[in-house]
Amino acid sequence: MREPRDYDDIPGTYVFDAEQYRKGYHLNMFCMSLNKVESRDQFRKDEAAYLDRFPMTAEQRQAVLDRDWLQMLRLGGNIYYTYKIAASDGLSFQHVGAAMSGGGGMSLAEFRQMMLDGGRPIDGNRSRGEQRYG
Amino acid sequence: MREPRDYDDIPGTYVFDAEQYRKGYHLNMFCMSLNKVESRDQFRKDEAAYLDRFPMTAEQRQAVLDRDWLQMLRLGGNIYYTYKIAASDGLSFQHVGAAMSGGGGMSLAEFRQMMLDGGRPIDGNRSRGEQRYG
Amino acid sequence: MAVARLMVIAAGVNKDMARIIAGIGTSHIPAIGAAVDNGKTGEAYWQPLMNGIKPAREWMKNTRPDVCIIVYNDHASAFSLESISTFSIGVGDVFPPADEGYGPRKVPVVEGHSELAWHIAESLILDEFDMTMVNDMPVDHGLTVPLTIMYDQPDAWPCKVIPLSVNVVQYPQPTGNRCYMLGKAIRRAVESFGDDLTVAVFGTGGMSHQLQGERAGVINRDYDLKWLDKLVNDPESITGINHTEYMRETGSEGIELIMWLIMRGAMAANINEVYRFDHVPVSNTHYGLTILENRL
Amino acid sequence: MAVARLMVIAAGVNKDMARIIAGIGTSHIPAIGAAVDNGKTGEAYWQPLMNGIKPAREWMKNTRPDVCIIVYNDHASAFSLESISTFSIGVGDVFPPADEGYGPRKVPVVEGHSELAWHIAESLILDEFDMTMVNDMPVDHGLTVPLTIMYDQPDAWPCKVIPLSVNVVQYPQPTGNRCYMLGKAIRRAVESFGDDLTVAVFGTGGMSHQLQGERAGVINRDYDLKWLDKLVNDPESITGINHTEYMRETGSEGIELIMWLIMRGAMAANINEVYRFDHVPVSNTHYGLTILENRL
Ligand SMILES: [Fe+3]
Ligand SMILES: [Fe+3]
Repeated sequence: MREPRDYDDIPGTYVFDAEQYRKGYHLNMFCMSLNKVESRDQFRKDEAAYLDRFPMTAEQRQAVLDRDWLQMLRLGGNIYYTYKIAASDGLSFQHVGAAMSGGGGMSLAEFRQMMLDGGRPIDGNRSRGEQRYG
Repeated sequence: MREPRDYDDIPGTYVFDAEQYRKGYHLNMFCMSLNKVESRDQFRKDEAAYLDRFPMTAEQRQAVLDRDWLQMLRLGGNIYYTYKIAASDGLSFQHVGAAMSGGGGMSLAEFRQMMLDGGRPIDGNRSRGEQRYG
Repeated sequence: MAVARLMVIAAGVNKDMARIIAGIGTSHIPAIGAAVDNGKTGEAYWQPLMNGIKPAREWMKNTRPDVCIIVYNDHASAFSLESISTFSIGVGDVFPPADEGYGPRKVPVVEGHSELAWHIAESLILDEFDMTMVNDMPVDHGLTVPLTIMYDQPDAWPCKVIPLSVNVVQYPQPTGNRCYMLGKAIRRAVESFGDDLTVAVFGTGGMSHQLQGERAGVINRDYDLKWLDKLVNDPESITGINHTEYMRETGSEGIELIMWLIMRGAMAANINEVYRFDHVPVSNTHYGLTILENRL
Repeated sequence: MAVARLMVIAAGVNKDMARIIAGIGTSHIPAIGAAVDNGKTGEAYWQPLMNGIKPAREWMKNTRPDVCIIVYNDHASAFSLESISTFSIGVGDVFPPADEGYGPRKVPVVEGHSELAWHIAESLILDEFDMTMVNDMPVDHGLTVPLTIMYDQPDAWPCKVIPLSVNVVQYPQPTGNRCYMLGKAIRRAVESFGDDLTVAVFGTGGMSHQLQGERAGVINRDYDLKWLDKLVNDPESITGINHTEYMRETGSEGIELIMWLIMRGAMAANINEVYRFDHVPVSNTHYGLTILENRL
């Protein structure tokens, strides 16, 4: 259905386009609800019950319960939305970035050190044809 | 403060511009609340108490209680918003149009007949320099 | 088969792509919806209008577009002064009828075409139109009355609908030229969608009317009809009409006519006006209706 | 007196009108706000950044614009997928700090300049930009962190603020060219406002960063610095960079840099870059800061 896009070639990157928007709508709107402190409290108290309020797919629901950040992106999550779950857990963007790194994840310390060393290098990470996540 | 506009010359017309927007914000947002059936019920039950929820000016509040449609426009009301009060009263746009006509108002029957006769003539009503409301 | 395909392409239409086949201009007066919903169309008052729209309904039965892009304005129903967007496109799957202060109309729910709507939104933004994409919104008489006019009272609307809402309530409205250019960009967007769909574009609102103030009820039928002639035959001659002229000549709410320019912009340069009807009064307005077909 | 006035006009500035005196480009990383709010700026990690922004704070104390137009993006705080506007301008009197999922920042409420904001909105729409006007909205780190960077921790922000929110989260974002053109239109709008006000324009976000996916943490400092040189000296050479290039070279969130093009468009062709600072890392990003002054 979807036409190929030139950004499909960027490795390890989930461009939040119309397809992702449509796929992830309810997942992201659940995340949005966590902007309210009462909602965060209710979510923390009983995650499963809270998630029942949102018409997500079973896969999306499981990814939230598992805090599987990459899986959430695959299922239409947007990082600014899904990060609200992490924030509610007391995690920083560096925790989440570390967990997603390279697919298998890195430790927080490794990720921090990579950033201190200048960040993940762009060379080797521009396109799927290159070596990935380098 | 406000620069003169070329539309200021159109007679009997309240252009809903930025100045009107700012003046009428809370009046119009009260009207907007009447889109909900529960709000309409509460407004009908005790108009004064319901109006207390909105930070309107005393003049705006009185204009609502008086159903003074022209005064509401002068105080920043927009007709699509203020009409919701009329709709809640069971009145049509023709009732409201008749009440505002020429400043002093006409009867509903007169207004209807004017419309059946082709509407208020444009000739004489283009600018304040011409004879007004003709 | 290959030859037939080639001929179609030569005529400027690619049958594998979506294409705009018609444009409809119509007022969207709420009283029409109320008359139909409450079974009052038999009354003498409504006879001229009902007779006038009958041929349009016939035409619609024969034409049956798959998708209608309905250019309309929200009247303090889905949107309020909290946030006013110049151009909004409905990208959701479903749009319920709005409660406008007297309960929602008892008409079918409006079904969207999310995929085409997103395709259009993307194309418009890359074409440098600054769109707002809206997923969840109720739709008011501005959108549902034109459906009633063209389809009467079906159990379900026979087309998918893409709502395109224009700010015409808050000054300043977009310019006529901007509206016309948006129409042209919509045409480019539709024609680059790779599904075999027929699309009609509605421009709604107008014609002359003023609901507010001491001048309420003003009607300028002569101006409207001259404007409509130009819309059909020489649209670029009217894209420069400014806000004050619309408000002065056609009443403060007559400026809704700029939405017909979006419809016209989405059509070809040369079109056939296959039907026209107008009538004074419908409620406080001059009712107008035109049907345009792209000339092949 | 009359002679002095004439000289000012000859230099292209009318002292009775509002005028843009400076442009500021800065990242708006939420971790900076958290470090300042929680008293952690003494930590070694924050020293390079705190030292780097000190001269900018000095410059701000000397410059004291009356109004700051802050071009930023909302990160699922005030706006959600329900409605995504390409360009929104805050026309209200007051904008509270947003709860982004961990409680609102304890910073002063942001005071708007409703009259100037409306003047700009009107001018932009008549200039054929399709704006959304927003009265009530909270503002998130995208807007409040740049204020913290430039003003530290005052009891009240020393300027009025006009929030200008750009969609950079949902593809497709506006094009770089459209952003640059919006900046130019903002300049025309400000310079036609008949009050003696000095205005600074902030372009915020960037520089290279990617928060998501297997490639999270990617940084391309070389690209950023070359891009910044061009932004200062030859902005039209970079207005054509497309979305894919930004995402590929600067990370999926690096595309926020298009907001700096709005700031640059609002400045004169010839400007002085009076300060620049950059540092890797701040959180997961390349922090960048530039201060531009219109050359008289
Ligand atoms: Fe209308
Ligand atoms: Fe950001």
